[in-house]
Amino acid sequence: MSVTTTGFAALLTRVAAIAAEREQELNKADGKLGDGDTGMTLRRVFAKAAEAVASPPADYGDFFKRAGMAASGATGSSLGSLVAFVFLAFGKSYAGRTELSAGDVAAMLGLARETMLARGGATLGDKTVVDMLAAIEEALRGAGDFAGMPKNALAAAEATLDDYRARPNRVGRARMFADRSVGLDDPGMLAVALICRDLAAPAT
Amino acid sequence: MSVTTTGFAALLTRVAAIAAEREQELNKADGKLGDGDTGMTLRRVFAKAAEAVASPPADYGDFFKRAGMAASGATGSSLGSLVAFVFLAFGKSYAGRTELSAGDVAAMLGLARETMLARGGATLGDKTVVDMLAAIEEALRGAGDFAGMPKNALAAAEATLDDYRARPNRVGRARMFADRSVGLDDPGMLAVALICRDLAAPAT
Amino acid sequence: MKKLMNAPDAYVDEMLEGLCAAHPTLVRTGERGRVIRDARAPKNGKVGIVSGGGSGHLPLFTGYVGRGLIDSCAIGEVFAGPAVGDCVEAIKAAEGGRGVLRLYGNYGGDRMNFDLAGELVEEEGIRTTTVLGCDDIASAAPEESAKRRGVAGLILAYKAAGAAAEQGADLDEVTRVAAKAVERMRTIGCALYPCQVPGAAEPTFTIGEDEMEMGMGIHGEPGIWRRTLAPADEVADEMLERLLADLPQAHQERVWVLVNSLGATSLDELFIIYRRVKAGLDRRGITVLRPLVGHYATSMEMAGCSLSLIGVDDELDALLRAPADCPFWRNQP
Amino acid sequence: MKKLMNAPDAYVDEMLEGLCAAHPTLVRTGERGRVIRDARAPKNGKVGIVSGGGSGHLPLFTGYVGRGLIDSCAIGEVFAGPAVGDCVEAIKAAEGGRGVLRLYGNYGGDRMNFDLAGELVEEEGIRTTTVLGCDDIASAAPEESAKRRGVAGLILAYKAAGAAAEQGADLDEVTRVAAKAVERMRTIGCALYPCQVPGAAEPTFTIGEDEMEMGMGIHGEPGIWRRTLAPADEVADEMLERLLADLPQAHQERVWVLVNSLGATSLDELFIIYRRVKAGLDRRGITVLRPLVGHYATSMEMAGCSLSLIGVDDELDALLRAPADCPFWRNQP
Ligand SMILES: Nc1ncnc2c1ncn2[C@@H]1O[C@H](COP(=O)(O)OP(=O)(O)O)[C@@H](O)[C@H]1O
Ligand SMILES: Nc1ncnc2c1ncn2[C@@H]1O[C@H](COP(=O)(O)OP(=O)(O)O)[C@@H](O)[C@H]1O
Ligand SMILES: [Mg+2]
Ligand SMILES: [Mg+2]
Ligand SMILES: [Mg+2]
Ligand SMILES: [Mg+2]
Repeated sequence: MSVTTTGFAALLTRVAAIAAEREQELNKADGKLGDGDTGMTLRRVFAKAAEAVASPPADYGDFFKRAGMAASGATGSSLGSLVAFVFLAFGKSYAGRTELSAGDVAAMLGLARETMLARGGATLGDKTVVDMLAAIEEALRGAGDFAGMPKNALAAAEATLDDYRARPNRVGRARMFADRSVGLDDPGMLAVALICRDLAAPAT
Repeated sequence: MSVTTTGFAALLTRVAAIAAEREQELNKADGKLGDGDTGMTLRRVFAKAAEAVASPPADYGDFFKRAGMAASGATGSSLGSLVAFVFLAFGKSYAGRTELSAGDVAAMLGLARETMLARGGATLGDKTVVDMLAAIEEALRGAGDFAGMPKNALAAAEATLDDYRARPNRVGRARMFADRSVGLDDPGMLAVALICRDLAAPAT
Repeated sequence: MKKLMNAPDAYVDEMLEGLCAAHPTLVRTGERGRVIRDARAPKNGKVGIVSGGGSGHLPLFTGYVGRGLIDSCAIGEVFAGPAVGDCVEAIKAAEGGRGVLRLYGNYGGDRMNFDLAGELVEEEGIRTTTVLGCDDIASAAPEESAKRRGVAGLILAYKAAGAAAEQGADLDEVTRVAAKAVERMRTIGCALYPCQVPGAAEPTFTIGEDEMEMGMGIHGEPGIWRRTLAPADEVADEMLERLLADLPQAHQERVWVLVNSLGATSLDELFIIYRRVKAGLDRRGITVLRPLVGHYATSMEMAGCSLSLIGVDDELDALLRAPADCPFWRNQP
Repeated sequence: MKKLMNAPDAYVDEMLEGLCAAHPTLVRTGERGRVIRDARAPKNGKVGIVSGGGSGHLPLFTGYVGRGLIDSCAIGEVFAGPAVGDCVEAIKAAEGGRGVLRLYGNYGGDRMNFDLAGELVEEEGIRTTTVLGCDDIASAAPEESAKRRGVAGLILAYKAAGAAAEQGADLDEVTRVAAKAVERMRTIGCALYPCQVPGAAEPTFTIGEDEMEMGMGIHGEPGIWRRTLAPADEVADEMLERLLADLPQAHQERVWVLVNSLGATSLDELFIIYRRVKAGLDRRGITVLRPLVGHYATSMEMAGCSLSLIGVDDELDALLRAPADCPFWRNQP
């Protein structure tokens, strides 16, 4: 079981729609800690990325490079930039491939984690989107097919949100008043959890 | 029957108190037509003038010059400047005099009228403070003592206000929307009328 | 309206104190400290130029005291004219033996005080002339253009007359240049939010949360219309059309343009407006010789902007480009 | 909040279009038109200086592109960093064969994009270094000063580094100068009214009708306290005390001072503040070499001001005084 770039483009379109629907909710979560633009950022980034691969090239190298360049032009915000960097990293790693299988997913999440840590300068445990991706990577490691993924990812995401809620943020704007961040979800983590929830929803 | 500068200083103090009491009312009247500062202007001008002659020099020349210089330093607004110019003109005309009699009052109002027309460039009938002074000058001409003056001045002032209310303003800011000024009292005219009213009140 | 200030009565004096502390070429003088003169004024053998008016319009008037511009200013309270005595001292501060041009905006209080001051100094042998800024086209009909109020365009008259004086022109010549600049200048303003005079209980005017006013004056004088806020391009188009309808065709060949913030309006917005104005002038074949975009004549924290055009010939263009140096405008030599 | 604008999505591009139309020394380039370079850049044999960041802070960043300052800028949406591709193009626009200093404010998005851009151009043989503006003392404790955000003080680093580059210094030297300027610079802001990002439904933050916030950042980042509006003198005193408590004693002998409007705050108010700051510095025996008072780094129509101090030695003072010429700052030769 595997997906071509056409399948992945459809997934991106789906995620772009979810980001647009969740925009206000994410802006609100960011507004409590930061500058209130996480929702807007993600809507723009995924819309641009999905648009750029609307007629997808078959090669995943080209595919992700195009998505990454488009995402990068859409925003210079922290999370938006990190997403763009991940696409660009995928573009390098998956050049020459035309299919991705379920077995690739954990490795992709691992590459996303590494890229974000390298570029963003955070460390695991800082309560950022990276901790969320790491938890999902863990949950999906060794999975043989796509079928159970959304549900498993969602379970891991919700556990991680719960886990981190009581902890303070240690990067970005939220760092400046880490105390006030205790009890609140990090907007980047929340964004991934909401995407998992909406991807999992129809499957329930 | 005549007044020395001590008596005139007391009158100025009285007018300053009236101007302070009527400040908001006059600002409001000016706010409908102009920049809403007629009350503030008159409060400052008369306060400064009264203060300057608190220990009055006996000579009316010095007396009015001092009042005029103080008034002129207090404001550069139209009405404030006109009042200051009138004091300065009095200072020139009454130098050498130590007493003023009831018979001088109409002549003083005439000099005020001329000074204001010369300095302000308005003409009679433009619906300004000058029309009000001219009407009171008329009413007080030939008066032999001070006694009836406040009452007679007030009667003339109220008739003049009524007379002009339906006419358009033809100078200053109000000129720019003369139509809207129909039905409203000119703030400068109103100021003089209110001063007459409050000066006449205890006498009733 | 919140402001960073202390006692309202100290507002103007504290502002002038800070202004002169920050700009050592400005000297504060006069009996009440309400006269600002250039440190190098009066300049012997140069025609002096004096201006002034109410406070609350920085950089106008004091910010343009400098070489190649005006020599001195008499300053009143916020939005109120200067006192006669201060006008007298300002004129004297500008007199370098060749007479003084009184160049200021056409407002009743200002005029009365400067006129009387002119008569007083004349008795002391100082020759003076007067040119009044009257560029606000919304403040009177074209037939009554001499009754119009003076707004942002005044600074271009400072610049032209200041350059002529610096080059050695005599009083009549400097006066002619100032009058020529005023004659070819037109301004219109529009406002989005009011300002508040220090100590006043209320803003100078009120305007609905979705409204704007076209043609409003710099003290909140009522304009031409008040309507729902329009897109910047529509606002720019209407302002430009109204100016061009008023400026004689003969002066529409080459222009200097001034897009001025009334205070709170950002440079972002001014550039968005200028972009459209420039396109409108280009389309009509009118050459923009030089645009000025920024804060030149404000009404404290009022939001909105004004657009000024001056139709120039070679003489005016050269004078406007001539070297000048004051705290808020500097042309390079 | 009302603004003179058209479609929110066109805000930045229309602003840049107007900016470059008004200032012919600025050239708009880059795939998306989000790079502004000096018309004379790159200058052969000169170290280049590139900056950039989100829009909404005019005159920062683009207004300081010019001779003796920065060579180019990459510009993002309002309050959002520039894209990698634009950073790459801006670096290339500044490269004159001797390498490029990346000099910009310490914000996550800006840093990630400029870092990646630096790696990409390195592959093409362009050597780059980085110095981050981190002058906002309210944004992190002194022990974590490298984590502080960059605000208005950045322009003084532009000026010093720009002068060094203009004088022929090599990349390491220009980098050293910029780092030295940043190290000796401290800023604190306070806000009275918020601003609104074009297209946003709400202002960036809300603040009570009688409140102010001390230490607030230029995007509305929370500060040190929020209380009832205080008199200007109290505000000035507290800002100055906080800066002096943070700036090493060794750098408190001679300073340049920058009193900056966040946008809507008038020059009147800035001068009232400066007056008090100057008195406070005089009292402490600290020499003010030169004050800058005006609109230097804004947040659109936000009301409030920031105060910056930079403790200088002879080298920095000379570099800050060196000739420079850009749309919003000009030192005379
Ligand atoms: N340096 C970083 N490393 C990892 N994740 C980060 C970093 N900075 C921000 N994030 C993530 O991005 C989210 C904020 O995104 P967004 O609001 O789009 O960015 P910005 O802070 O630039 O406004 C945070 O909640 C966090 O999860
Ligand atoms: N040129 C003038 N000649 C005569 N009276 C005038 C003139 N200009 C103004 N006034 C009088 O002054 C009044 C306005 O005074 P005030 O509000 O103090 O002045 P300003 O218009 O400068 O704000 C008007 O109502 C009018 O009666
Ligand atoms: Mg954010
Ligand atoms: Mg952001
Ligand atoms: Mg008035
Ligand atoms: Mg007035």
